[in-house]
Amino acid sequence: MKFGVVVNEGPYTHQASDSAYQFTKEAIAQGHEIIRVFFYHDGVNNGTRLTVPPGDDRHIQNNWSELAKEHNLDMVVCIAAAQRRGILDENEAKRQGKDADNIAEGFRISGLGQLIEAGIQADRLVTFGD
Amino acid sequence: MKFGVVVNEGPYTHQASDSAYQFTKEAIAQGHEIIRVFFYHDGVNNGTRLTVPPGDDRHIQNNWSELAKEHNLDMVVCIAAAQRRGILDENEAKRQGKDADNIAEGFRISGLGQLIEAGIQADRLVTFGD
Amino acid sequence: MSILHTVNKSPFQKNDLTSCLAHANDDDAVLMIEDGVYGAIKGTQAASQIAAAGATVFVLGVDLAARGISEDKVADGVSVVGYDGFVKLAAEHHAVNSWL
Amino acid sequence: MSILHTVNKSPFQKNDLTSCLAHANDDDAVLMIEDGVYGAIKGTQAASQIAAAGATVFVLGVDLAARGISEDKVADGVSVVGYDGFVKLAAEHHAVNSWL
Amino acid sequence: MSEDMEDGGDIKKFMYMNRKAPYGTIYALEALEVVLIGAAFDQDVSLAFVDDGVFQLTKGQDTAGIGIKNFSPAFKALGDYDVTKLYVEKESLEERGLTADDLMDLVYEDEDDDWAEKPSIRLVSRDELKTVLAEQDVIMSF
Amino acid sequence: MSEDMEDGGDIKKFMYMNRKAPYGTIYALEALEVVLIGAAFDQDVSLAFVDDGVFQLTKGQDTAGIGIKNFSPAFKALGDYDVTKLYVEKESLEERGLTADDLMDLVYEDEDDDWAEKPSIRLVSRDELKTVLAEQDVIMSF
Repeated sequence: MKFGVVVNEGPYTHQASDSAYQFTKEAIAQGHEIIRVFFYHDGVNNGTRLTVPPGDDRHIQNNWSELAKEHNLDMVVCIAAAQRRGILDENEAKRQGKDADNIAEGFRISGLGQLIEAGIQADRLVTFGD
Repeated sequence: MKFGVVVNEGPYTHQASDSAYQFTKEAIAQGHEIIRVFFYHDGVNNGTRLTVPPGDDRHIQNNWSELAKEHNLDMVVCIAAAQRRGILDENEAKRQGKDADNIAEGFRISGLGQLIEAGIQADRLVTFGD
Repeated sequence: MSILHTVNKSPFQKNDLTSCLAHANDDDAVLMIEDGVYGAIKGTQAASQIAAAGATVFVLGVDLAARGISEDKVADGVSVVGYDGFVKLAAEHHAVNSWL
Repeated sequence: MSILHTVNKSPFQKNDLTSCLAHANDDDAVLMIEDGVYGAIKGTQAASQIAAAGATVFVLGVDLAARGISEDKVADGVSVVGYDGFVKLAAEHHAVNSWL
Repeated sequence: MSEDMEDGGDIKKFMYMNRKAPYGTIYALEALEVVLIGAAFDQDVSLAFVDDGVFQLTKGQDTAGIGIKNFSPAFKALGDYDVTKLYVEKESLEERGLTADDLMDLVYEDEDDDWAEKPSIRLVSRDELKTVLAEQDVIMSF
Repeated sequence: MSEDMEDGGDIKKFMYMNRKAPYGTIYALEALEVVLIGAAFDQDVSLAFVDDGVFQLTKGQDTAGIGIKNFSPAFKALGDYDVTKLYVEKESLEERGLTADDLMDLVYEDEDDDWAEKPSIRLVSRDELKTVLAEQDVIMSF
């Protein structure tokens, strides 16, 4: 079965990203296809490579990036939500005249249409948030 | 009277930062002293210079940076909360081996002791959050 | 010594106003801000709780206006203040307790 | 067509479980996750609401364990499942409605 | 299943569940942004306003005093995007001391009825809304 | 005013209000981080556990299945930091189907009583807690 997963909160502050990660791993383990993980609202903050969590805690961004690499996941950060919150890739940084970018490996920035498309193409869309 | 202000949520997602900004401006207008604005939890996300909000909306980080410049405000971002969430200054970025930083003008990164100190030194500590 | 309590969440979806009113002393003040201002609407369960409370209750007018709640909808016994009133209430009370 | 509802917030502080149960049809399933798992504790107001509901109610065991709520504290009529059960429930129902 | 193979694609029933008040948090605004983008995809779209979500539709919103953009006028554009089914739950209104008169006038022009102007807001009971929810293929929650 | 001029500085009464459950959100953990840092400042510190805050103190927390660090053992260190007043509201416990037996054993050694081991948790009624709140100089809410 085709699943789409939506993450609406940032890392650490809410459990949403952790729950979405566990759900995604288990769905893959059961042989389902994850057609997209879409990061919206504060969820875009999962996609920064600048986090430095304490050494004895989980590294949420690394976990997502590694899962994406292993299973070829399509992880999309909403561009409008990302601009409001300061998540940029190299192109966006240039276009906006910013002197740095912070997107992490495995995440790509794209439009809200990708969320709608996930809703259309997936058999189930599962949302994690606050 | 001496006020300390605490901001516990990031920009745009919750009204907390807007309310804290309005409160701080009004307190200054009434002749009170703002001894510190402390950004904790997701509040640290107010201190990134990479946000690009829509042109017809307020620019929360710029508003804080300008208010700080005008009134010499001490705006402190909690280091532990900032590391978890990917807010770094140049020194921190170097120390953590990160290739970029994102702190905005007028914000400085420091420890939680600065929050306790604000509680001790201020006549009133006012917290905005979720 | 009296406390200024602030409540910033809707009483229809969250228990913060209820808990705040239950923990406020009679000489305390309660100020509803942000989504908390919906607690000021008359004729609701929240308005009944406010009427029964000992503390003095205020609501931030600019947050009411933002949400399209006109002042003639505000329950009796709730005073509308601006940010100037918010700062004054904070100064007049010994401490501020934010019900987050 | 039946829906899987998820509830992730404590019923003691927020109305999400109450509203979810009021909007669920009898052939729907409700899964409590994250802070929502506190709704599974027996002898509470939330447990009474669950007992009165038509939908079938589940709770995520790993979120219970994280919070120190042992399974002998779980109300009758609430089934404990793991993430494997969560994925299966999502697959078995026609759509998933997250009560955020 | 509400599937329709014309135009070579499926048409799904999309429901946007709005349960949060505006301004205190950004969810209402960012939900509306999804609806506006989603309107281009030719799906069968409905919005539900339940619990504090009904506060999104109050008339007379004036945000000048809090420095945040007033996005309520954008609801008036929904009709032009063929988003014409806004279910508002009566019980949620009543609990909050509101009536339908407190809400904005939202209308659309019905192309199947000589472009007659019709109300987009459909006041429904909780039981009626439960029936609508059961028919949906995709539910996005905000 | 609880001011005390000995040691040349004021001692203020600091109250940390805990009203949120652990793990679902980070507030409980980051509140504890403030308390631990604050312990170095020699103020008169109390913690209150009200509403869902009482869930922070349950015993037997095991987070292995959700991949989040279990921080509940850190509460046991509070006594060593001279943080010895943890007010737990009875009404909040009862509403949640809990009793004091469901909470961790938290103790401190009383230096004024020959280092006798004493319980840090003080079960109080809502009315008793109201009295404690009225005495505070600084209230930090989480």
